[in-house]
Amino acid sequence: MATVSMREALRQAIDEEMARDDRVFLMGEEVAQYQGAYKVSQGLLQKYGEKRILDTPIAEAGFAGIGVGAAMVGLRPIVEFMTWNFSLVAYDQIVNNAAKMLSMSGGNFHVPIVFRGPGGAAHNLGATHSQALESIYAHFPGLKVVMPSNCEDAKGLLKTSIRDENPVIFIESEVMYGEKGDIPDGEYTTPLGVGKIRREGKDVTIVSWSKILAHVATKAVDQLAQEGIDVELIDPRTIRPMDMDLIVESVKKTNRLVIVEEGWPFAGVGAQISHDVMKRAFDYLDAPIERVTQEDVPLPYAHNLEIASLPSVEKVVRAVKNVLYVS
Amino acid sequence: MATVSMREALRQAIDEEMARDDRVFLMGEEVAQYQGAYKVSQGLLQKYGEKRILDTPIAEAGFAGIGVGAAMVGLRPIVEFMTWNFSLVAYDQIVNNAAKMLSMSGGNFHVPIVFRGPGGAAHNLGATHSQALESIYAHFPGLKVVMPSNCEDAKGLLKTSIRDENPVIFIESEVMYGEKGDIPDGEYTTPLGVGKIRREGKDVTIVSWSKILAHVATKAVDQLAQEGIDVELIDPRTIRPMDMDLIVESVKKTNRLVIVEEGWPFAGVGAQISHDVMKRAFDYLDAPIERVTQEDVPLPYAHNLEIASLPSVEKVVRAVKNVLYVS
Amino acid sequence: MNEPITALKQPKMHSRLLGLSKETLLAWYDEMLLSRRFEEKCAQLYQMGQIGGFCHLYNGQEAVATGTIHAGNADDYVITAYRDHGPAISKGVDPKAIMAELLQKYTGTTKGKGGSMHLFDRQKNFLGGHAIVGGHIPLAAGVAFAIKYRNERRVCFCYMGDGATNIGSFHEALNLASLWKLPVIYVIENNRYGMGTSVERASAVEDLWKKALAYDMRHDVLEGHDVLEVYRAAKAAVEHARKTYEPSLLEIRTYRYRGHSQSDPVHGHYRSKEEVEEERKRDPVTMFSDTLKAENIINDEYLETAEKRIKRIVEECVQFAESSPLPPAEELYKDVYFESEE
Amino acid sequence: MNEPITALKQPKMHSRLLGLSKETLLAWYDEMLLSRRFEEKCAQLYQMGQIGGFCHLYNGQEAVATGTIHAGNADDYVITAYRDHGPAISKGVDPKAIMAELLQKYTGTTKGKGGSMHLFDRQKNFLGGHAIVGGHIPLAAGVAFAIKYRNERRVCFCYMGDGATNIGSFHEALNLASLWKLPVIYVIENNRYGMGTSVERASAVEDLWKKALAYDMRHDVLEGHDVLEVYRAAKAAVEHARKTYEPSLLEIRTYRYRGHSQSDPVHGHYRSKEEVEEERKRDPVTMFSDTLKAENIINDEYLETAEKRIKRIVEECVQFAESSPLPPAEELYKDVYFESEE
Ligand SMILES: Cc1ncc(C[n+]2csc(CCOP(=O)(O)OP(=O)(O)O)c2C)c(N)n1
Ligand SMILES: Cc1ncc(C[n+]2csc(CCOP(=O)(O)OP(=O)(O)O)c2C)c(N)n1
Ligand SMILES: [Mg+2]
Ligand SMILES: [Mg+2]
Repeated sequence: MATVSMREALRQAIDEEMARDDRVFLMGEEVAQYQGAYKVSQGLLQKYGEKRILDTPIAEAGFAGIGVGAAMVGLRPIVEFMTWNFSLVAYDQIVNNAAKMLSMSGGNFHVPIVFRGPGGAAHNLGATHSQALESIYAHFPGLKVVMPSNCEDAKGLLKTSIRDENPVIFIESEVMYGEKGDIPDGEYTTPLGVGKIRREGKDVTIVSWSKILAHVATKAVDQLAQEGIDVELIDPRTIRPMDMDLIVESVKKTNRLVIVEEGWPFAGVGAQISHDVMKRAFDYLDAPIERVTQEDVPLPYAHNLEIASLPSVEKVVRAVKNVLYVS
Repeated sequence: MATVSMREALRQAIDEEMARDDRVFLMGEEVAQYQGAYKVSQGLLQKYGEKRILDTPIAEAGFAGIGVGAAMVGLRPIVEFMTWNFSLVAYDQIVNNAAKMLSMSGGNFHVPIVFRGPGGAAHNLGATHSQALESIYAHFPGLKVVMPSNCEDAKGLLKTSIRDENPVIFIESEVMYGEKGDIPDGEYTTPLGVGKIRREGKDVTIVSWSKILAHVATKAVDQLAQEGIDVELIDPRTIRPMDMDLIVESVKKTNRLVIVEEGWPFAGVGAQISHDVMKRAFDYLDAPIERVTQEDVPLPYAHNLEIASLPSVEKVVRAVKNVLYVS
Repeated sequence: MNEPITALKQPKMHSRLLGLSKETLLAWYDEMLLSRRFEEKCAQLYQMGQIGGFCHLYNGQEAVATGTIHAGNADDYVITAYRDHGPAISKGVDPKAIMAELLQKYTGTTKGKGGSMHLFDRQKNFLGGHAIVGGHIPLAAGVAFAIKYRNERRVCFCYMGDGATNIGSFHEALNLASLWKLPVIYVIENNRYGMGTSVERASAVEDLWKKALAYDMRHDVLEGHDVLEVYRAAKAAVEHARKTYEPSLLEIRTYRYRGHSQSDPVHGHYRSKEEVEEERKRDPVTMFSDTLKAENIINDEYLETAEKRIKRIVEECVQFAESSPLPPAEELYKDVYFESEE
Repeated sequence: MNEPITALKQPKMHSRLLGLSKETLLAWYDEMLLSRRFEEKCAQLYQMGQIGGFCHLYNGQEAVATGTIHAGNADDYVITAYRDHGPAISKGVDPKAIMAELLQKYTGTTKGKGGSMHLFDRQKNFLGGHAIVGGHIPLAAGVAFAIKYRNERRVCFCYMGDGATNIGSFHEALNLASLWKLPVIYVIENNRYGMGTSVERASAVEDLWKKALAYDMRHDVLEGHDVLEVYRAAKAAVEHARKTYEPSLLEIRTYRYRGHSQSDPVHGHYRSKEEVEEERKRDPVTMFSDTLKAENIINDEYLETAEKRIKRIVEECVQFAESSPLPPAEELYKDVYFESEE
C-alpha cells in the first residue's frame, strides 16, 4: 500500500502503460512543457520525450480526430481534454468517428483510444466550465464511460481503459486531483463494468459516482448512520457499461433507491438507472426512486448559488428520508 | 381546413412569420438557390430575397454561431441544419452559447433562435446520418425541444417556436416531409409544453412523438384495438418542457405505460419520462413501465438490419402486452 | 503571393508519358473505365431501388483517384469522404465487394453496415468512406502521425470536396499537419460545387490552394482531367513527404457529371445543362484514351475489347452481389464493441 | 505575399498625436491606468480568496482595448474572450459593477452569475466575456450580420488570443465574415502564448495575420504597446468597415505580464523571468505617459494626481462590491428561460 494523490495515481497509470506499450502516447493542451494544466502529466515529457508527450494547439476537434486516426492504424492514444467542457467542440469526432467506426466499417477498424480529463464543477467557474457531461456520452453505443471516485480505482480503471480496444470516455474530477488515497503496491488493473459496494447497508440503496460519491454521498451516509439509517452505497465506477446486476440486487434487499449525480436531471444517467431498476425490481420497490441532481439550471458563478445548485449532503439526506417515509 | 404536406406546413409557418416580422430570416445549407435540400424553403428566396434567405457554406458551427450572435442583438434567426446529424459539429454553439447566454449574462442577452431540420433515420443512410438526437439536446437547461408528429402541429409549433424568446431545437422528420395532413385555415399557433391525447383509451398509456408516433405507435394502437386492447396515446409534442401532468394523469387512469421513441435507450428521453411517472404515479402503476427504443447499436446501412434496429409495430404490441401481462 | 508549384494550364494532352510502362498505362486506363462503367451501373441499380440511401457517384473525377493513388504504393493509406467508389476501386478494393455492399449484402466491404458512403478495406489500407463533411480530415493527420511515430516512410492520401474546405476541422487538421510535419497529402477535389453551392458562394477565396498559405503548407493547383498531369503533381508531393514528412495541399480542378447524389438532379438551379456538356468535353477517360492512342500505346480495337472486358467485370460484380445473402439478424449486435486482442 | 498595411516597426513614441484632443488623450490615459490598477487590486483580492474561479488579467495589454475601442463609437459592439476586464472598462462598463461581479455580488454586471470570464453589459453594447476558446468568434460575425441586415453603420470589435486562431470556429467565422462582407473587426491579441504554449508551437504560421490570406480579408499587423499606433490602425479598419461593410483582421502584438490566469505562475517553464522583464520595458501605460509628457500634454504632477484619483476609484469599487449583497437564493432559477416580450 502507498498513499498517493489522485493526480499521482492517474500519472502512474499513464506512466506504467506507456512503459509497457510503446504504442501508447499522450496528447493535449499543456500536457508536455507545462506539465499538465492540473499536473497529471508531471514529469512525463522528461521521461518519454516529445514524441510521446505532445502539446497541442487549442483545436480539440483536430487533435481528437488525430487520436482517432492514429488509433485506427494501431496506436493507442490518450487524449487529454483540459476539461471535459472543451470536448464539446470535438463532440462529432467522439460520438461519430470514435464511437461508430467499428460498426460502420463492419469490423475493419476499431478505435482503441482514451479521452480523459476532469469533468463536473470545481469552484466559481461558471456555466460553460462546470458541466457534468457523462449522460451525453453514455447515450452513444460504441463508447464506454468510466468515472472513478478514488485513487485506487483511478489508477486501475485508467490502466484498463488504456488497454481496452474501444473508445473510453474517462472522466476525472478537478477538485479531487489533490486528494490522497491508498493504492495497492505493484501492478494491478480494475475491470470496467464492475461496480463496487462502498458500504453495505440494509435500509436504502444509494447509487453515486465520482466526486459526488466521495464528497457528498459518503458524508450523507455517515450522517444517516448516526441517525440509525443504514445505507448501502454503490459506486458503479463505470457508467457504460453499467453494473446493473449489482444495483438491482442491492435494491431487492433494501427496497429503496436514491441516485445521486452531479449532472442535470433531464435524461441524465440517473434516469436510466431509475428506469432499469424500476423494470427489474418493480415488485421490490417500497417507495418511488429518488434522484438528487444538479438543479435544472446553468451553474452560476457566485458560490452561494453554486452550492444551492449542486447536490448536497442535506439534499441526499432528505431524499433518503423521503424513500423511507420519515421526516 | 386545407390538406398540405408536412414540408408545406413548415414552409407556411416560416413564410407567415417572415411576413409578420422582418427580424426573422432563414439560413442554412442549400436553403436558398437549391430551394432546400428537402424543399422546405421552396420559393422563399424568390419571395424574400437573398438578404433574408441565405445559403451558407458547410460550416455549421460558424453559421449556428452567427445565428446566436444575430439573435443577441435583436434578430430572430431560423437556422436550418440539413439534418440534425450535422448539428454535432455545432454542438458547442448550441448547448453553450445559445442555451446559457441568458443565464451567464445575468439576463443581459437572450437568444431568440430556432434551430431546425430533420432528425432520426430515413432509409439506408448509415450510422452517422440516422441519429435521433433529442435527448442530448433536451438534457440542457436553457433549450426547448419541439418534435411535431403531424402537419397541423408542425405549422403551429414552428410559428410558436419562431416567436419564442428562447433557443428552440425543432426536430422534423425527413420521411414525413411528403406526408399530407389537414391544417386549419388562417392564422393559428400551437403552444409549447402542451401535449395532446391522440386517442383516448383506458387499458394502457403509450407516449410517443414525431415520426415514431405517426408511423409506429399509431399503427400498433390500431392493431391492439382490434384485439380489444384500448390504448391511450399521448403525443407530448414538446420534449422540453414535457407535459408531464398530462402523462401522469393518463397513467393514473390506465395504470400502465409504454414509451416509444426512436433514440437509443441509455439516458434517452424515455428514461426521463419513465422516472417522472414512476415518481408521480408510483402507487398507480400496475406493471413496470416498458420502453421501446432503437436497439443499442449504431444504425447499419442494410435495410433488414435497419428495420430490426428501429422501433416497430411488433415491438410496441409486445411491450403493451407485457405491461398487461398478456401474451 | 507564394505561387503554387504548377501553374494552371489549359487542359492538354501529355506528349510525354512520364516514363510509365505500357502495362501501367493500360492498367490505369482499365481502372478508370471500370470506375466509370461500375458507377453507371450503380446509377441504374439505384433507380431500380436496389441501392439505398445516399449514393454519390465519382463520374468525371476518375483521373483524380487514379492519378494520385498510383503515385503511392500499396502500403500507403487512402481516406476520403462519401464520394468514395472511385478512390476505393483505385486503391484496389474488390469491386465485387463494393457492389455487394451497395446492394446491402453480407459479402460487402463492411458486411452491409456502411453502405455507399462508408466503404472500408483494412487489407487494402482503405480507411473509408466518411459522411460527415470534413470529419475525416483530422483522421488523415492522425494516420500520418502514426506513420511518423513508427518511423515509416508511408503517406496518407486524404480527399475532400471544395465545400469541405470551409469547415473548422479542415483548418485544425491542416494547421496540425503542417505544424507537426505529418506525411499526409491533402487533395481538394474541386468539382466547383458543394451540392448546389458554387465555390465562390461558399469560400471567400476562389483559389482554394490559397488556404495553404495560412498553414505555410506546400501546395499546388492543377487541372484534374489529365490523369498523367495529376500523377506528376501527386508523385512530387509523395516524394516530398517521404523525404521530409511534410504534408502538401493539392487543389485539383475537376467536375462531377451527375447530381450531387443519386437523389439530386444532374443540373438544378445551380448549373446549366450547357455547362455540364461543356465540361464533359474534357472527359478524363476519353482524354486518357486519346493520349494513349496519340502515343500509339493503344488503338480502337483495344478500346473495344477493354469495354467488353470491363462490362463483364461489372456484370460479375452485380451477379456476385445479387446472389449474396443479406447480413444475418445477429450481425446487428456485432461490431459495437471490439473484443480485447490481449 | 499580400503585405499587411502597416509594416511592423520597432516600438516608437508617436510624435504626432493624431489630432486627438487633450481631453481625449487624458481620458485614455486615465482609462489605461484604471485598467491597470483595477486589476492589480483583482490580483490581491484573488489571493485573498474573495474572487473565485478563473481570473485572467489584462495587465500589459491595455493599449489594445483602449486603442481599438475608442476607434469606434458608443453604439459599436464589443465582444471578447475571458480576458475581459480591460475591454469592459474601455467600453465603459461601470468598474463598480465589474468588481461586484468578481466578488460574486448581486450588484455585479450579471448579478453574480457570470463572474470574471463572463462580463456583459447590454446598455454599453458589451457582449461578453466568453470562456470557450473561439466560441465567440462566430457570434461577432452574427452581430455584424445584424448590423448589415438593418443597414446600420455600426461595427463589432471581436478580440481573441493568438491561441484561439487555431480552432475551427475561427476559420468558419472569418470565411463567413469575408464572404458575406460583415462589418466586424477581428483583433488577435497576440501576447505570444496561449497559456504555456508559444505561438510557434501552436500555429504553423508565426505571422498570424497570414491567416487572413485564406479569406482574402483586409489585414494588418502592428505592435500593440503604443495606444496611438493601435488607434490609428483600428480607426482605418473601422472606417473601411463603415464604408464597405468589409471586415478586417488585425494582428496586434502585445504581452501579458501575469500568469495565464491567477491560478498560474507568471513565468513557468514556458517563458523566462528575463523575458517578462524585457517586455515590461515597453509597458503601454508608461509608454503613453512618456509620449504625453514629451508632447507637453501632461507633467509629473498630473501623473501623481491621476494615480491618486484612480486609486480612489478602485477603492470605491471594492467598497461598493464588498458592501453589496450576494445574489438571493431565488436567482438560481431566474434567467434560464426568457419570458415572452409579446
Ligand atoms: C457536417 C456536414 N454538413 C452537411 C452535410 C451534408 N452534405 C453532404 S455532402 C455536402 C456537399 C459537400 O460538397 P463538397 O465538399 O464540395 O464535396 P462533393 O460532394 O462536391 O464531392 C453536404 C452539404 C454533411 N454530410 N456533413
Ligand atoms: C475550447 C477550449 N479549449 C481549451 C480551453 C482552455 N483554455 C482557456 S484559455 C486557453 C489559452 C488561450 O490562449 P490565447 O487564445 O492565446 O488567449 P490568451 O489567454 O493568451 O489571452 C486555454 C487553452 C478553453 N477555454 N476552451
Ligand atoms: Mg464539390
Ligand atoms: Mg495568447
